[in-house]
Parts: sequence; structure tokens; C-alpha cells
Amino acid sequence: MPSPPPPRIRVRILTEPIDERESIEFVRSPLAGAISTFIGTARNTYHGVDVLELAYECYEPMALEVLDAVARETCARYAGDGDERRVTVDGRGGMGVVAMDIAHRVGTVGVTETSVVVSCAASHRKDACDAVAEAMELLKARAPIWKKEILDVVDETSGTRV
Amino acid sequence: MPSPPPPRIRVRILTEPIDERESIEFVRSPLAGAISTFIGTARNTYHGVDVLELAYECYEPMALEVLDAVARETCARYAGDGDERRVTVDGRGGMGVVAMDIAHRVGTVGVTETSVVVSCAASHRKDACDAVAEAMELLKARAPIWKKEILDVVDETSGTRV
Amino acid sequence: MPLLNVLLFARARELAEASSTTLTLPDDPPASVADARAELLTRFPQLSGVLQTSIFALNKTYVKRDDERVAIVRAGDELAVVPPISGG
Amino acid sequence: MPLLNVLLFARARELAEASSTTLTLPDDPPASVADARAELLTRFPQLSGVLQTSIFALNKTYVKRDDERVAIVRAGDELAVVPPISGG
Repeated sequence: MPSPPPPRIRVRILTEPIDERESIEFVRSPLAGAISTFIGTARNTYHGVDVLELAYECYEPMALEVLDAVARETCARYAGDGDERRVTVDGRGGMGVVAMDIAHRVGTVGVTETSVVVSCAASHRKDACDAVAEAMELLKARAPIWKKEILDVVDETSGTRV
Repeated sequence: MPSPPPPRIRVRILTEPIDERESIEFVRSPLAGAISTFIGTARNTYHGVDVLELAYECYEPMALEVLDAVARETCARYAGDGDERRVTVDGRGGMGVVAMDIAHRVGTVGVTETSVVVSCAASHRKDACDAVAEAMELLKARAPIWKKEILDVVDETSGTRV
Repeated sequence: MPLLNVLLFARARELAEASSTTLTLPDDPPASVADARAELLTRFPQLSGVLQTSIFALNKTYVKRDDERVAIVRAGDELAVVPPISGG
Repeated sequence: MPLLNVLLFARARELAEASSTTLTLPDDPPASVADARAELLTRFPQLSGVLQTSIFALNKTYVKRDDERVAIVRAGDELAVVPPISGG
């Protein structure tokens, strides 16, 4: 029985638009029957107020370390035992998670544009989906990244948008 | 408070390769802060035996009706109340799911190629991820689609691959 | 005497060596999906195994196994043999 | 007298009108993150509010609020003020 290979992991902080397809292709693997991708996009409202765009700021060297740790922890948690001979009825097992890609954009992100992508490939469906959900939870809890909503509200004192 | 628009829904059975990016762009919306995409891919092993390719067969008119029903039920289940003024701490709410795209490929699907894509956009993260997971469960339980693994095993009687 | 269109998929299609067939069934009393199942078995004895694990879809709606006796088939209806599905 | 590099982000950066600063702290006894927090408040009183909800990262590792007194800062260390994060 082959043991699972170490997961392929990539993490990036990008100032340019994120290419979701390239993220999917990065994780695609003959060992994987499932790819799950989460894409965070800039919504047009914040607590009911119109949003013009988002501005993301990042402590980049630390953020890269945190994202790498998040990916490694998540891949380890959803690793498989390499046994592909068994029928899986629960959407897990086999090689488990085999690849993960995390990319976060910084700078100005327009409405509908992508701010973050997490892609994960696994032998089976639930490992892939759960690993992505968990990586997003950990990213939001730990990565030193800040979002600021640029709202369509003019400050009456300064005349600038807030 | 605006009420959520009816969800945009598209379902397809395709003989050509599925374009994952196009599926993501179909669901992308200024109302959505989250897009979740699940991609089923052809794995290189089946119960430990090498797989050469997959062959999918479909009862197409019924499959399209089932996929449409799956998308509508799932969107209804994760619909929001339109209230974007509240802070969401649970990754749900607002407009809920605003768009879903389901595409299933039929015919020959090579190893690593995509057999199915489900994309969903929602105001918030958990609604999008849970709706995709649920749509996949329903699709697997109900859609009249059959997968056959073409294995790298030669039948000794006929001399053909099984 | 309704003429029923029957579609065969996956293992059922392979064993019958046909992707569709037609069945002629009695109409008094009206025939049911259960009658169609019996007639299919007579016509294609090689489907015996796969029919045990298949359900039928009548005009694109699944018929529960317990409802096959009460699901009436009419001339021009489309009945599909649905072996265990495996999409995704 | 360690010279400590301090990075300021988000609301802390906006209020201080600076993305970084340096602090000179006593080295006998050695200064801690808690001392840096106090010195920052003296230097930038306008950070009073945001510092209450911020944590520090020392050389790219978060320092728990309860550990600020025991986390020693050394010359050349990099200390970051981390207001509540909101990535994703």
C-alpha cells in the first residue's frame, strides 16, 4: 500500500488580481478525486451601507509564515493513510489531502473582485471541502491581514469618503 | 431592507471539458462575499487498481430536471432574509445563496479531468460552502448518471480491457 | 394495450445489448410498473440480477419500489431502468 | 538600551500617522513587551484606544496578552502592533 506523498503546498500574498483557474490547476492531481475551492469576493454592502471598494493591508513576512502554517496544519489534519482499496462511503480517506494553495490579495479590491482563494485537492470529497473550510477559519483567526471597507459616505467635515 | 432576489440557477450536461473559470464567473455577484466551488476529478485508482479513464453515461432529460431541482432546493434552504445590516459572526445570512451553477460531463473523462462542477455564490462563507456540499450529496443520491471505471486490467478471455 | 417505451442504462443496457425497447402490456386492468418489471424479466432474463438493484423512473420521476404496483403506465409513457447511480 | 523596531498596521498606523517607529528601552532589567506597550502609549497617546484591542507579534510570533510581561525584547527585534485582524 503506497503511503501518501507529502502534500504540495503554496501560499502567496498578491497585489495583482488572483487567477482562480491557476489555483485550481496548481492543486489538480491524478491522486485526487475532489478539488474544493473557496473564493472570497468583495461585496457591495457593509452593514447595509454601499461599499465602493475594499482596501487590504498586510504584515507580509508574518502573513506568509502564518498561511504556510495554516496550510500545513490543515493538510496534516486531513491526511489519509494511503489505503485506496477500501470503498469509502464517508467521502474521506485514501491519500487524504494531497495539495493546498492559499492566495490573499492586498491593496485595492473592487466590488466582485477576488480577495482570497483557498484550493485543496484530496482523494475524496469531504476531506477536500472540510480542509478548505478549516483553512479559511484559521486564516481569518490568525493571518495579520486587515480589510477596510471604503464606503459611499462622504465625511461632512473633511469632504472625503470614509 | 431589500429582499433577496431569486437565485440565478444554471444546470448543464456537457460532452466537452467543463470550464471551471466560466462556472465561477457565472455565479460571481456584487451581492456575494463568498463563492464555493466543488470540482470532481477522475482519480487514477479504483479500489487499488489503476484507472485508465472514466466513462460517464446519463439519462439526460431526467438528469437536467433532477439537477435543476437539486439547485432550487439547495438555494431555498440557504436563502437569506436580505438583512445585510447585521454583523454576521456565523458566516451566514444577508442575501444567502444568490447563484448556483451545476455542470456534469458525460462520455470519456481522462485521469485528472473534471467530471462535475458545482459553484455557489452567497453573501457569506458558510452558506456558500454548505450549499455546495449539500448539492453534491443530492446530486449523487438522485441524478441518473452512471460512472464506469475503465481499468488497466486485461480480461484474459476476450483480451479487452475491463 | 399500451405500448411502453423503456430506456435501459449502464449495466442494464450492457446486459440487454440495447439502450431502449418497447413493451406491450394489458390495459384492463391497467398495467403497472410492477407488470413492466415482470415483462422485462421475461423478455431479458439476463437482467435478473441488475433489476433487483434497479429502480424505475416513469416519465422522469422515480417510482419507489413499494409503489410499483400502484404506478399505472399508459401508452406513450417513458419508463427508464435506473441501476444504482454513481454520478459526481 | 535595545533599539526596538515597531511596525504599526491598520488603525494603529492611521492614528500614529506612521507605519513604523523605533523605541529605546532599558536593558537592566531587560525590557518586556509590556514595557514596549507602555512606551508606545507615552509616545503616541492617540493609540490608547486601539492598543486596548491590539496584540503584539514579536519577530512574527503572536505574544499572548498574559505573556507580555515575560516576553523579553532584544536589540534588533521586530515588534508589530496587530489591531483586530479581518483577512479573508
